[in-house]
Amino acid sequence: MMSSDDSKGSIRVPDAPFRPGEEASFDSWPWKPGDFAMPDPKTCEFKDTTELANGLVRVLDDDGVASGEWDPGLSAEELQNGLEHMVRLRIFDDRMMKMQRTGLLSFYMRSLGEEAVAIAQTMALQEQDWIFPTYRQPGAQFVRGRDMVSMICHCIGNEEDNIKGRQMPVHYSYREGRFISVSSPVGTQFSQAVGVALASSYKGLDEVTITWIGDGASAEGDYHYALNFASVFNAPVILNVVNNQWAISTHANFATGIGDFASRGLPYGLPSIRVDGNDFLALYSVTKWARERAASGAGATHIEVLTYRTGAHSSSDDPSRYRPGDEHTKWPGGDPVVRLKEHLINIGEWSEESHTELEEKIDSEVVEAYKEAVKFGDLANGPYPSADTIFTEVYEEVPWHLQEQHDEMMGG
Amino acid sequence: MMSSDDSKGSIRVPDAPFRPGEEASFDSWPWKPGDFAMPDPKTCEFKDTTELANGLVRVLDDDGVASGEWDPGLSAEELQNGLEHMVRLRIFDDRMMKMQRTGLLSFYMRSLGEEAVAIAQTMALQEQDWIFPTYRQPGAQFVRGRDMVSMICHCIGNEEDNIKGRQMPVHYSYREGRFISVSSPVGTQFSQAVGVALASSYKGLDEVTITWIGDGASAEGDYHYALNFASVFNAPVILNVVNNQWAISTHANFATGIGDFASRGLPYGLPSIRVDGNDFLALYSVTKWARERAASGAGATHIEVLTYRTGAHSSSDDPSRYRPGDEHTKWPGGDPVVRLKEHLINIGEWSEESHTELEEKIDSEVVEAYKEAVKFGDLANGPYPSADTIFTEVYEEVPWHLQEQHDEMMGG
Amino acid sequence: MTNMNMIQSLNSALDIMLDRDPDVIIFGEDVGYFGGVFRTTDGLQEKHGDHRVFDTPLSEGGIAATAFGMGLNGLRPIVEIQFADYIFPAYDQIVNEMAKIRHRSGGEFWSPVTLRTPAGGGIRGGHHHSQSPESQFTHTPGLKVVYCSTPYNAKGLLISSVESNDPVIFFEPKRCYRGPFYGDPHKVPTYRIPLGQARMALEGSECTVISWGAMVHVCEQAIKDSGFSCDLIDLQTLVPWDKETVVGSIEKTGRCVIVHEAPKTSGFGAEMSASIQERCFYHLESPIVRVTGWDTPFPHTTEWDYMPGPTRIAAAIAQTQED
Amino acid sequence: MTNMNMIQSLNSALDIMLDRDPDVIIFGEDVGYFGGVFRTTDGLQEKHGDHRVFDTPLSEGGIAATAFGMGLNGLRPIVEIQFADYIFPAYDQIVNEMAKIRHRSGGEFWSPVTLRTPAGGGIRGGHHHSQSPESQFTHTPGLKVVYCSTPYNAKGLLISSVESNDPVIFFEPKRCYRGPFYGDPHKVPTYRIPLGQARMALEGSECTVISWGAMVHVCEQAIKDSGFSCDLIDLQTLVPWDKETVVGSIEKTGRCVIVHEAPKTSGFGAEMSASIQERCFYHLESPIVRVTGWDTPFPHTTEWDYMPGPTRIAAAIAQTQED
Ligand SMILES: Cc1ncc(C[n+]2csc(CCOP(=O)(O)OP(=O)(O)O)c2C)c(N)n1
Ligand SMILES: Cc1ncc(C[n+]2csc(CCOP(=O)(O)OP(=O)(O)O)c2C)c(N)n1
Ligand SMILES: [Mg+2]
Ligand SMILES: [Mg+2]
Repeated sequence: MMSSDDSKGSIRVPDAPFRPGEEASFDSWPWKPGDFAMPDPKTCEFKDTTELANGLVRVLDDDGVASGEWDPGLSAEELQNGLEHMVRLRIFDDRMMKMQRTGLLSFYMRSLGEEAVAIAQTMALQEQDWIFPTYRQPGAQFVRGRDMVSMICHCIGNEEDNIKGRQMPVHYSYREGRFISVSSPVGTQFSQAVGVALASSYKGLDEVTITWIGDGASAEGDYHYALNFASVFNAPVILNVVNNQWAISTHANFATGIGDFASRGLPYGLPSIRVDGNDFLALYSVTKWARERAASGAGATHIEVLTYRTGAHSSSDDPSRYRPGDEHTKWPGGDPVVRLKEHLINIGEWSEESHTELEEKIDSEVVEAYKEAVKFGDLANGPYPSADTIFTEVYEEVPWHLQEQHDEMMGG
Repeated sequence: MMSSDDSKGSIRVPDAPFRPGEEASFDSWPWKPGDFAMPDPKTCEFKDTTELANGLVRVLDDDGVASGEWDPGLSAEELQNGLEHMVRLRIFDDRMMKMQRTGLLSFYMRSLGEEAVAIAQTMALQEQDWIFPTYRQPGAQFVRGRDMVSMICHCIGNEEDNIKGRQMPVHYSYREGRFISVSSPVGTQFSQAVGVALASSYKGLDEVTITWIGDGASAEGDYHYALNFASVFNAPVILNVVNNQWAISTHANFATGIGDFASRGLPYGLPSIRVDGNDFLALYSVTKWARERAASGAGATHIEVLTYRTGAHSSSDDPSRYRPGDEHTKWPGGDPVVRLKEHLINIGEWSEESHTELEEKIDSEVVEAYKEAVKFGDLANGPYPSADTIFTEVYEEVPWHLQEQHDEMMGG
Repeated sequence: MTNMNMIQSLNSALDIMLDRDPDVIIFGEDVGYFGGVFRTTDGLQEKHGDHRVFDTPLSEGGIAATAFGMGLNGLRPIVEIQFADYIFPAYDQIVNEMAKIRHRSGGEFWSPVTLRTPAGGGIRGGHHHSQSPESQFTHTPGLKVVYCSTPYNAKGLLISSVESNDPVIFFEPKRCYRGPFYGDPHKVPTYRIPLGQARMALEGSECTVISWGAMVHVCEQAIKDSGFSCDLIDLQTLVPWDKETVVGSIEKTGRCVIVHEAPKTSGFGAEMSASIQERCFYHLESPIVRVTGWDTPFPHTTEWDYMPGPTRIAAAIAQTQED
Repeated sequence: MTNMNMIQSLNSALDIMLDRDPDVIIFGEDVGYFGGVFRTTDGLQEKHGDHRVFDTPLSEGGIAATAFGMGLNGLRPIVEIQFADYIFPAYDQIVNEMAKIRHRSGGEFWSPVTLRTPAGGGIRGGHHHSQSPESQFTHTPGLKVVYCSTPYNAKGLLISSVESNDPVIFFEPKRCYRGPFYGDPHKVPTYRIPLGQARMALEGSECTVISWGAMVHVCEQAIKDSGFSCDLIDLQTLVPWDKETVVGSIEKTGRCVIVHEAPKTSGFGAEMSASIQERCFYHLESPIVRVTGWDTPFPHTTEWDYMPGPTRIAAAIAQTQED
């Protein structure tokens, strides 16, 4: 970018590290598994986490070997379970994207490259815990057992959509799984989640709330409200900033002056940790630690989940216009699915064959679900929720003016 | 406060350190003048200020002796000038409070105990610098040479009020002195000031912007916006959090989980300093440092000004309902006027007699100004700005619907 | 039988709700230890404990968001926004979140927050302690908007608002906080004024005057001054408003004056006027007149020139009779 | 003569203003390197430099506040709010600050910010990518509110908005961004459409149809379908609106339909209806009818049932003729 010469001065405007046509290359991380000790979650104070905030918690090294105090010691079955959910999410996302491209969905957002986030973190929780996601954590629903057909029906917005075609695809709501309705305005859930958590405290229940916000959205006021209220009122909440480097076309350099989010929690008095977001084991472990902390009454934890948005922002986006097409291949964190898979192979609990089998199994699962779902209508052809669903659930009961408008619509 | 027993759980709610009926006592500060070195403002990075943020910059010790690298080395005349402005502000405030009590003003807010803030900080700036105050920095206007009669006319809201009786008292606007209109919604100026500063950068002018926010108001989104935009775009702005312990009846314990504001600037990448806000010399010095930094193109500085709100929040407030009446006498920072006065006496440049003389001089100055001002109307008796001023300056030109309403009012 | 002023009647409603429902929780700026800058929550922390009635950080957005989340998880939060002028940092949380959660989640989630806020002029508050922003909430489906006017309806409406499972914005005319006194809202028994129901404050035959909040009292004076026989409808709930009462009255009188403090353009008077015109066109014998604050910011020393007074309102009533 | 779509004409207006006035500066989410999620600022950073056209943190409040401050200090910022649904975190900065600064400072300070924002439905955006919140800004004195509808008026109105020394909220109907195409807004010469002036899109004698934004095109279709001869007024500026054109038309036709996408209650149609009724009561031969979005959040799959279509509008026109 050149400066226009009609002005003597200038504003210092950041830029992304690499733009189309440039060669992406990232420094490899200075942190290794085992670099950091695990403090006691129940007594740990924010000052005890300065190194964790400035560092990076990893468990899996580049060769898929797990080590260090943060290794959660999961059984092979649990790890396979996690891998299966991640693979499921990826295949599901691919199918939904295809449906979007063929006009069966209006819009879609994938979790590509970030599958571990929702899945490892949700697995580290208890089932009574509340999940307050963004559009980038739909994977939590698999962990909580949501039926895939129901998810697809939502994305289509067809007759069986549990939210009756009211929000765009990926704006799931799944009360049974304590997965709270996704809202488009970014950031709002972060501060709301503190309220959810405080209600649990108030009622004296062993419930923790987890929430996420993007690197971009952390610039909203809600981020500040969340950290401050969580700190002042000691809320049992896990506050994650998912730093996937990008907010649509805007690089995280526009969201932080120092390339770092984790340490922002410290001056609020919140223990703060940065974790490798593509390392299933590290994510699981840090989340479990934060849950233990919250459940013990010690309060909130602030976590930066360091990852990379491999895919486009959404089906409306074309990242090749603003970043090198292969930038994600240079990401030091690699791919979360590949890393967990390699780890399992390393420990003799998985193989390329079992992986292929798994993919095939899930592929048919997804195809079956999708075929089942479109029976209830697709976006191109309907049937949609009936038009009179517009008027219900605006209020608990339909007030007279909505009844009038309803009648006008049905009559006219 | 007891807990109600109809609930097993509870929310941890902070409290003020002392409440009416309790004995206030503060730990004395562990920091002394000379404790901290002064980094080079032009090259200093946020990390270099960690100690400054966690510590406290002082120049005057408890006996009024100045020392250390932060001693700004002001001439006796400059110090006397500062003292005079502070005394002026205090006497002015007292008179305005009396006017409020007798119904000549609708409302008033004093700077009692915080006089050094606006005065030392404004004196440390250049005259081309922009001042974006809250209602707690009217003193800056004295430094910038505003006529006292004009200030009182504003507070009355009489015919000569330069803002035409539109805002409450103390909501000064003084363009000539680059003192930007005070607004009631707290916090808004903080983020706006970053824009003012960036416009100076854009135009390549040697102008710095200074702004303040209260401990209470720092919980608004604007605080987060200000720090983030200032950091990302490297704005020449001085961002002060005036921690005077109270936000009306709400103690700063509700504004921060750790009793500290200064360090919040660090993870935004902003050099951050805590300064004794009742120490004229320290305030002057820190501000001058921040100005030099901003003017050199190195960007913003974040400052916590540690002080105590000695008076009521406003003329509508009664602090004896929520804090011990003598709490301010226990404040480790003492009184800013007394401290500067004692320092000047210590160095042989002032005496009790000269102080009494000064007070008398200013007292008549204020009385004269107030008598002059009420000639243009007082709130109880008018005359007020004429009613048709309601319709002007809503837009640059009066649009037809306002003209119609104006005519209706005048005709009716 | 002691008279209560509005502050006391609101306090009583809050106290009753804290007593009756353990899920009720109250918070906001200065509402805890101090009992609120207008003293509305006086004594409630002491009585009910500081985990049920407490101060918060100075952040309307944070307060609204926290209340929203608590409401999702089974509580029934009542929050105070210290002045209605300061509700705007919470506007996104209110209009995009609270208002839409039930609909957007297909009914899976809802949050029954009550936001109380002192509104309106008459205390020399200037630009930012005088606004009456009710109409800025009436355009958002999913919110209920209530505006009390007397100690009596303040209590009954507040209890109904808290019991509502929809989010309610509850405006309190601060100018009426300590008088004039009407009715006898005793601590017991609890009473409710249903949301959506207007109050016929005066009955007459020549004109219908519709208002809410502090202006109801000004209208009462104006009607007396005007010498005409008027229905005075205190709307009480703006969304949903009371169609039967309004339409019935207009069909009787054929003439209408709408009065509010907020600026004219897009004030809720516009909606009332438009709706009445749509429903009662053939009953109207003269134009509906709006008497409102001017389309300017709210001034400080000249506020009595800004707000509708009895003279302007009486003139408007007379004007409806001329034609 | 090449046709421009609305995106291109807006881009051209921005380019012209950057060329003509060194104080013009453009920023917002994704508007810099990428050129905006709707491509409205495409190429402008490359041409004018990244200190004049740049990306920001994802913070509408911060964007508005920064623009406000720059405006105080002599710049003329044009900012983009990515979707009108996301303007609410900036609502306080807009309604309490930008709108009031000139008045509150006795004319000592002002800030000529233009906030551009894509609004309205028709792209399957559901609750939060479809709202048309214009009326929520029309109640605030000090703001001008503009809503363009065609490539031609988009350009001329945007240039006038940027040149205005008052803050302007500039709504762009995203559904019209890439068509239909009207007029030929060439890069040169610069032209202005004065704020406050409506456009008579069709002329007729039997009914006045008033609309703005995308609905203008739907009204055009509806008028054709209805078979009645109608004035179609594209309001263009909502505050201040064009009294002469509106009143003149109603005096001619005696009948009126107002159409907007936003919910009915307290939509700007209410203000238009109330104002027309006040000014033209004795000319009105039938009730003014509003055809609007329903009083519900904006739905996703059923959005065509939500938004006024030609059928509903044509029926309303016919209804005004019945009585
Ligand atoms: C309040 C608000 N402003 C703008 C948008 C438009 N928008 C949707 S997603 C997005 C980027 C979010 O980036 P980030 O927070 O980093 O999350 P990510 O998409 O990377 O997961 C933007 C600007 C929005 N949805 N809400
Ligand atoms: C947005 C907003 N919310 C609430 C208020 C009411 N109010 C005025 S001053 C104040 C306390 C401010 O405390 P602080 O920021 O610490 O400043 P101080 O008065 O101590 O200087 C409050 C709550 C306001 N003016 N603006
Ligand atoms: Mg991101
Ligand atoms: Mg304070």
